Amino acid sequence: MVLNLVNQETDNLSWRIGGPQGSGINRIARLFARACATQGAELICRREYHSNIMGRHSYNDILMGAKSAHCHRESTDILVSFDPETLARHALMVTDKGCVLHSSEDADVPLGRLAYLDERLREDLTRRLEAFNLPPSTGGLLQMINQKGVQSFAIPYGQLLTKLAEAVDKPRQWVAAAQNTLAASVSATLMSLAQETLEEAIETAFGGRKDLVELNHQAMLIAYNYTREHISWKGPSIPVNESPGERLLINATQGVALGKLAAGMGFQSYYPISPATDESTFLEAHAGAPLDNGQTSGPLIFQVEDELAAINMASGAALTGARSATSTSGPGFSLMSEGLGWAGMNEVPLVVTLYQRGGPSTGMPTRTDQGDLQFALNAGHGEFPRIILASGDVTSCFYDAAQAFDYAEHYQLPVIHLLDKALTSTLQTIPLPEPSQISIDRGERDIKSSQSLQGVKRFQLTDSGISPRPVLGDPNGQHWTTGVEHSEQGQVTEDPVLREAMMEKRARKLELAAAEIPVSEKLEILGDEASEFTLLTWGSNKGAVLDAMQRLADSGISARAVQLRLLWPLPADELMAILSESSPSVMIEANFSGQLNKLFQQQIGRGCDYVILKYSGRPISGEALFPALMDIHTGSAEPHIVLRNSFE
Amino acid sequence: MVLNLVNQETDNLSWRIGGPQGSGINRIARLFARACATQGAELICRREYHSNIMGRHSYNDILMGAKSAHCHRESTDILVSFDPETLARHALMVTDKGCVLHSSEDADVPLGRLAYLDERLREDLTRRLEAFNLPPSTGGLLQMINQKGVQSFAIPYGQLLTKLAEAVDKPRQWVAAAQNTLAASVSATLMSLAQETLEEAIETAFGGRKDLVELNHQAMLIAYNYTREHISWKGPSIPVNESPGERLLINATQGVALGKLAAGMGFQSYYPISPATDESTFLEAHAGAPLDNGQTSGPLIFQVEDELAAINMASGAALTGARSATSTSGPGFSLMSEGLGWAGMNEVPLVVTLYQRGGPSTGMPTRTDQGDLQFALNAGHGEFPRIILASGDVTSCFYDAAQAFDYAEHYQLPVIHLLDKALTSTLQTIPLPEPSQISIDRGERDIKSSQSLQGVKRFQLTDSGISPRPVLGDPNGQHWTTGVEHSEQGQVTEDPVLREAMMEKRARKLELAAAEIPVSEKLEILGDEASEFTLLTWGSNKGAVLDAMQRLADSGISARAVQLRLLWPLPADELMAILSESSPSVMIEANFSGQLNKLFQQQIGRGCDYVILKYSGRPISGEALFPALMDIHTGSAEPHIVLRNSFE
Amino acid sequence: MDDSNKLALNYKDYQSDRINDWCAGCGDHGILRALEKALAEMGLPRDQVAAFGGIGCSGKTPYYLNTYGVHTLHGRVLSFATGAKLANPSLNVIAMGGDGDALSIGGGHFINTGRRNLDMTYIMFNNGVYGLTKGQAAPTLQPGDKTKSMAQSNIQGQLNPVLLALVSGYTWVGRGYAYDVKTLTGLIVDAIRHPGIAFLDVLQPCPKYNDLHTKSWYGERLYDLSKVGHHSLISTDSEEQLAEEIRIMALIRAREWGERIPTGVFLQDLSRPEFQEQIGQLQPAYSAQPPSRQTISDEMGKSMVDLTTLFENLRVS
Amino acid sequence: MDDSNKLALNYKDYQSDRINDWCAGCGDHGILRALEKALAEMGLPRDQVAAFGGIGCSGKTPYYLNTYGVHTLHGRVLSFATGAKLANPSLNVIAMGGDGDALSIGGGHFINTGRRNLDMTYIMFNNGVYGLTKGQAAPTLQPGDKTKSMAQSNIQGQLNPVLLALVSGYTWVGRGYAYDVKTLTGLIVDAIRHPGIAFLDVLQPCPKYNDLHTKSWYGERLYDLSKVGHHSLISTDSEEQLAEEIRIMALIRAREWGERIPTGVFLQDLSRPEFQEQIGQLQPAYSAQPPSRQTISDEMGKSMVDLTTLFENLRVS
Ligand SMILES: Cc1ncc(C[n+]2csc(CCOP(=O)(O)OP(=O)(O)O)c2C)c(N)n1
Ligand SMILES: Cc1ncc(C[n+]2csc(CCOP(=O)(O)OP(=O)(O)O)c2C)c(N)n1
Ligand code: SF4
Ligand code: SF4
Ligand SMILES: [Mg+2]
Ligand SMILES: [Mg+2]
Repeated sequence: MVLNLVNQETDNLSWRIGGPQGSGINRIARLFARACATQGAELICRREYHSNIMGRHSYNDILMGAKSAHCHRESTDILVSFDPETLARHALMVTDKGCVLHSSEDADVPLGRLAYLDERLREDLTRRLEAFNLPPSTGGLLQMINQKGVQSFAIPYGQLLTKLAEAVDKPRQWVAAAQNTLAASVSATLMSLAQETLEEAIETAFGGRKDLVELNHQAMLIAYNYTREHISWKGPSIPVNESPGERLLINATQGVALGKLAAGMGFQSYYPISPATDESTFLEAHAGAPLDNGQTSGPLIFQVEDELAAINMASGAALTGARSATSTSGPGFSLMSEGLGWAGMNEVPLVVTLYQRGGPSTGMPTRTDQGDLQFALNAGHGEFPRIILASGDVTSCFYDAAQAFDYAEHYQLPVIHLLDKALTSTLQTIPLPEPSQISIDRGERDIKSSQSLQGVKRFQLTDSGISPRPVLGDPNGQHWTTGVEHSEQGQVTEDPVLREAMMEKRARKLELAAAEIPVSEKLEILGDEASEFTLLTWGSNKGAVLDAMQRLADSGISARAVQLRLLWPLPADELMAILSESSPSVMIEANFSGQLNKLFQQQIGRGCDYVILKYSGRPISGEALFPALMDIHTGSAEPHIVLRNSFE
Repeated sequence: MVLNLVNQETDNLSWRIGGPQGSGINRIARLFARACATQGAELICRREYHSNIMGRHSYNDILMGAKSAHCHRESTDILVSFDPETLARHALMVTDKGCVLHSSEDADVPLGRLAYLDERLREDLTRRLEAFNLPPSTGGLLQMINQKGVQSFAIPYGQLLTKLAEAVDKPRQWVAAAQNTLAASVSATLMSLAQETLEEAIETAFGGRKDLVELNHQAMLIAYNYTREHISWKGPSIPVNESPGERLLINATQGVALGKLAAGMGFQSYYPISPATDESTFLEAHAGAPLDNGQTSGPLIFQVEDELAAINMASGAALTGARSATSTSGPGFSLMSEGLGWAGMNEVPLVVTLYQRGGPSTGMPTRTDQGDLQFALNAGHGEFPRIILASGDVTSCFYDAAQAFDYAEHYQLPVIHLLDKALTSTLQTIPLPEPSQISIDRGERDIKSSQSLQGVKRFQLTDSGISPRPVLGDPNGQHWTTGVEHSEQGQVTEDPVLREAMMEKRARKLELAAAEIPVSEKLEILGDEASEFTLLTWGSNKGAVLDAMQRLADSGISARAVQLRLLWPLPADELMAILSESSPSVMIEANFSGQLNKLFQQQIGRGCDYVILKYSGRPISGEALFPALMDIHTGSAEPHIVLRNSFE
Repeated sequence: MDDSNKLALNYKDYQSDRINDWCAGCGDHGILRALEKALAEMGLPRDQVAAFGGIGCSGKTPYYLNTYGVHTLHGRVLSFATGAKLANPSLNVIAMGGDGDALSIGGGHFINTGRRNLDMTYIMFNNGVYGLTKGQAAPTLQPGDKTKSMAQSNIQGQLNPVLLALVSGYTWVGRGYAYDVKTLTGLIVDAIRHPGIAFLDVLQPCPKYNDLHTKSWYGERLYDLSKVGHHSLISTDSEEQLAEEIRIMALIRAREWGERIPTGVFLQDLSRPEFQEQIGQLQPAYSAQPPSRQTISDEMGKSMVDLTTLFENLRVS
Repeated sequence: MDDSNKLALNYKDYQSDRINDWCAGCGDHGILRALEKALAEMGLPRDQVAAFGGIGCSGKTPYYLNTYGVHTLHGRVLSFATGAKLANPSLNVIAMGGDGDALSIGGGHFINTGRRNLDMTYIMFNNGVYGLTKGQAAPTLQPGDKTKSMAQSNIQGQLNPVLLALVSGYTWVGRGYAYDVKTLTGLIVDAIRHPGIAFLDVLQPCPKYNDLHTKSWYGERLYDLSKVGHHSLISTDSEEQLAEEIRIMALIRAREWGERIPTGVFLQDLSRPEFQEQIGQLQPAYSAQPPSRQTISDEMGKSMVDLTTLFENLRVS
């Protein structure tokens, strides 16, 4: 199925800014988002960028509303463009009543001159323009969208920068970086953003540097003036939540980092990798989170030589009783397979935060994917228990990251916390998380001291499978751990009977987890609980599903959604019950083969009636999901649906 | 379910020798096997040993018959023991009419004195002896088995060695190592092995060293004389195949190595690891296999710094067009996850030979397991096609190892050849393999030369998914490969449309494989094809299944077996058809969770009616399988059956 | 390391009652004994010592000690040990493993551990072969060497562990001999006492697989650096030029191999700050509340972490 | 390497038409240019050159060359390159990657590659940071250094790539500077021509993330070894004592960093046999029929391998 992008009326407003990587797009988008949020908007932002430092195309969306949208839109209402490539990539995604703000210089650039434009897209655009008898250039594209009602305005950034240089009395080159601020300020004017609010945001963003604050302040003034004088179009106002409450504006990596701090994590090792690095970098900058007993403490965040070191150091730290984690993405996780098995064999409470990105291999480092589920389920040779949980939105990142340590320590096993790149690029206003709500479960500890030379029974055979845990450094707590099959005392054994007992013991912990963990921690039911039209999903698709359900409801169609949080042990009984009352059931995943659906087949004996997938490296949106679900509802859909959008 | 070991009449004869590792047990067992085979016996040998260099217990079985047995027995007819520990571990496994040959010194050693005996086993034996009012010692055990009819003979090795020292005129210490030969010769006498045959075997084994040949020759004479004089018991004669044909006596690592040579492998990298190393070591010693065009060539076998290097070097070599492989076991395979994904992404024909051993983690390095299937299916982040095949016996090791390269080159993807430790320890007489029967399929090559600076279309989008392959060094064949998502020319791309096309293209190759590979290469149907009583299995269990089916047939029960060779892509349609005509269906696996059965559930939507598992690190035998199948046949079995034997 | 709680213990007090399954005559026995004696000499409380082993014959050493024992993964022993030491600085951490473990599969960790002057000790069992996998060449073997289970003679070069440790930044670098338990004991004590990352290369005959580097081979070749006036100590206040000369002399001595093989201490560099002190400077609470000692929840089991300040920067209102 | 088929090509002939996405001013541009010029100077046929890249900004280099190009995995470039060279000895193999790639995640391969004197060239782009992941510290950074995107200053020690290469056994070891294309070109030619394993450390400013090691920082410090009478060559017939002196002088020079940074050739050791020659001695057919050139099946597609002799030893009858 090919998605037909529909422009539609929405109660939210999408602002998009695009341009070459490294030119400050991301920074200005965050500044603008902060200003809009301060004005009272609830917002959700999306970011797309290439695996490159400078020059290739990147863009940020800010979708704002009086209440928080669940997910980004693929179309946009206002497009702010810094280069002709952005026009080429996004012009056709602007909604009918929308507007384009571009640089005057880009008004008519032949597509053939855009070095970084994918050949495929160039050809596609050329064909489309030809059909309208338009030239293959940005000019042609602008004409095309103007014809359907989109406004476009050429902003003479060059002139404005010259003016700015004069205003601050600095060389033209020095002020060039403020082009972003000019652009944001033009938007701000059109969208009636209070000048003070933008000023404040500038102040926050450029903090200490007085000269920069002044520069950007002047840029803002120049842009406000220019806009009032030259643009008559009245843009939509920034929507405002009248009673916003206390909110944070954060993304998933920050949510996870905050959750880890709240949970009292003591140690995190990492090796840089996109998109996981941001979490560790954020933690490094804020590791000294204060305890409320007045003492300042916080975790040690440690950049190591590779991911093999990362996971094994984290295990080493966990053995001493510290709450311990490592954070990575696909290639790094591949290298962790062996260490994961060691942690499983030695019943080490260890949290592995896995940010999925486009695979296989180096793949698409800065694009999203949910292609690592089956690998996470099976990584490491041999058989050992693990818990896998996945977060669906920024707020749950916080709570899930914290609870992952509880699972790890209670069941003494590695916990894999699955996220995806889409979430890391989702910057969102969320209600203030409450660390004080977090209960901490450190699991059963062994506080007896060893009398015998054989040491403490670290791996005592118990009914629950859980052996009270001594840690390195306990007084008289000497014991042995080993990746070799072992006795209760951690002695190497090849005895067949003991071997069987240990395999069974370790496996029992997972049965216990399946029985003990409350349903509410396993899955979340959203939408109309009574509906049989059931959407099942995991991870960042949650937002798209909520959004699409809203659209269905608006069309008078009720549906419910099951957002799966605990992926392993899979809540098979609960899901079985749900599936037996579903008609139709629809699995929604951002990967190629429908990995959760496969897991359903394996564990429940049946998959869903329909599977909707997307594997272009871009996240699923409610906008794209909705028509697919409508087709399912009307019975005109194939069971295997692929969402595609050639402009993302 | 706990296995009750039954002694039973068999048409084959089991000889077992046990003692401390490093004392030459394995060497003498191979020598004796060779002699028996030369006399005309068909045989299958099993070996069990600890992960230790010297001192811990190890044993070898030789099961001989007029025709080849399919699998080892857990019980034995003749036990040759060198130390009291062997008596403790094996006495109760000797069949009722069997015999024990032990050292006089071991006739009455308290179990408490056996340092290496597992505590669990010591307690178990003590309890059993107590029940018979016998002392907890080897003496007690011998009495116990004597009572049920087992013969036992104490051999005065000390005296015989003194005699031997005199005979060869060497110090007593120098001749000590010949104790093995004394023991083998006692057995040979009892079992009517022709003296010349044993002599010949000694000659072969000690090759160049005249002094050793003489030593062992003398030992043989002394033992023959001693036995004739002092042991009146008439042992069973070595069974003889009257028309044996040309045979090899080899195990799985040798089978695989020979298959690789026959297939023209050019490069193999490896890092030492049990039980995989033996294959590479064998290859290193015999790499210069002659081509029949008279030139001597053969592969380069290369010991590298780790498994990361091993897989990536093999990929590098494969890129030049050489048939390339690496060989490893669980921990090494874990480290290969990332490299496997690179090979998948770059469509590199690469063979990974994976010898499964007891996991997780370091696990049980010298014990068997089939616990890596799900990992092999999913190793590496992201989604990419691979082929997985598993061999069931020594002969198929040869042909499968060879054909793995055909699959790899035809479909341009990594092929994982799964084996297990049980097979590597299976030494067997097999009909001479025929390299000349092997057809070689090198896949579609690109021989056009590149005209453009963009290079050859290495990843050309084709209907089949297969792109004709250029290799490094082709004249004018410059092209690019990369682990990043790429265009047809191997250029980095993040274009959503191209991304989708490439994911689909790579996946198509697997659909093609599923369609093209003939059923006969996917699975083998054994036994009574018309029967609905269907046993399904993979890997080394094949022998046990054949053996058990024979036993069923002897009891008038017909059954058929499906030995699965192609595990991925799983022959779902074929299996579905089989399962729909099966009643009951029984899955037999040597792992904890029934991994193939899980795969059935996932891909076919249903598992088998019964699952029989063993996960003690020891292989399944027909002897143990038979009663379990009988229970299933009579309807008295649980659906989940675990085979256990506390004496292995 | 910290031996302020010194106890009066005999070396036997450091032995576990596990059965040792090394071959008779293996150099590993001597290293184990020297280690027990070193611990006894220092009187370290057994529950303040954590022994980490790699995978190989050598890697089994922690089983035989009555301290904390962690049997890790092939090549990864330094990572596990580092994690534990960073999380619990009061542990005396001793990492051990074979030469294959250290330089081949663990080579990356070997050199990167030198970058962190963490107060821990690494003892490498240098037997020239892969013992536990039956005698393949280890990277310490010289080109041309052919031990008994090798099919052909070695054509790969030798990695010199002492040289490698020196250039990677280890601040105490020494070499001992497994059959000389007395001297070895002293070296181990020295290495453990050194307030930084210590590397001790122990020449360890493997009578089972290495028939080249035997007792008699070593016998003629070994000499003691302290007997030839080798100056190994750089103190906190050594002049930089002198320090550089000492470093270079250590490199020159380390290159010796073959006819004359130096043992003893090549270098002890006290001029570089210890790693955990450095962490403490960047993150002041670390020293008092290292990861393993943080109290993270109150009596009600609620998180005690207060994120107010942090939230401040991320808040919008 | 083998430049017998020398062609008359211009450096532009070695450029692919791919778009280069390095930052403006990045030292990588200079290295690429020097490489193109070196290939042109040697006139190497493009289809006899295989360029391998690691992962990082640096790792993208093969894309920009019109030779065979293989973009491998982070830290693994030497393994892929080694495999290809061993299988097809007639390829001119050039491996390239960043300093993180080489010394951190790839450290184990780095030192073990030195053990094999394979005729190939490894060029390390030394920018002190992890470029592509946005400026974290690389192991080449000195303790105390703090580049702009680091939250705190570096407390890990520096790995000195030249020193490490020397002690690992590389037989040609040099250092160049990315902004001095002319000299760098010469060094690359030299490295490629060297009949053994060559390691070239290239100081590569990263204007985006490394604000410490800039053009002006290097400007004052760099000096040319050939200008100070450094003797780097050990020839096939050098006396062992002289050779040892040269090796030690190379170590001493290599230790210099900070105020004075040597560039040029530290060591070229021709006394060690090339690796593929050594293989050829153990396995005589290897040279004539290396893995990539074996004909393994006849016209009918049947295997041409005759296992008769091998079967002989395993046969029973
Ligand atoms: C990832 C991995 N690869 C391979 C092995 C197999 N293995 C076990 S011990 C060993 C080498 C032992 O040699 P060394 O480190 O020198 O220790 P030694 O036995 O000589 O003391 C190897 C390769 C393993 N356990 N894990
Ligand atoms: C296994 C793995 N871990 C992490 C990464 C992420 N990564 C990509 S490039 C890079 C570091 C680049 O630094 P360097 O090697 O110095 O190259 P430079 O970009 O500076 O040229 C890292 C860590 C990866 N691709 N694979
Ligand atoms: S194999 Fe060698 S290293 Fe291992 S225990 Fe035996 S003698 Fe020691
Ligand atoms: S980030 Fe640094 S190394 Fe990478 S391209 Fe930019 S300047 Fe060059
Ligand atoms: Mg060793
Ligand atoms: Mg770098």
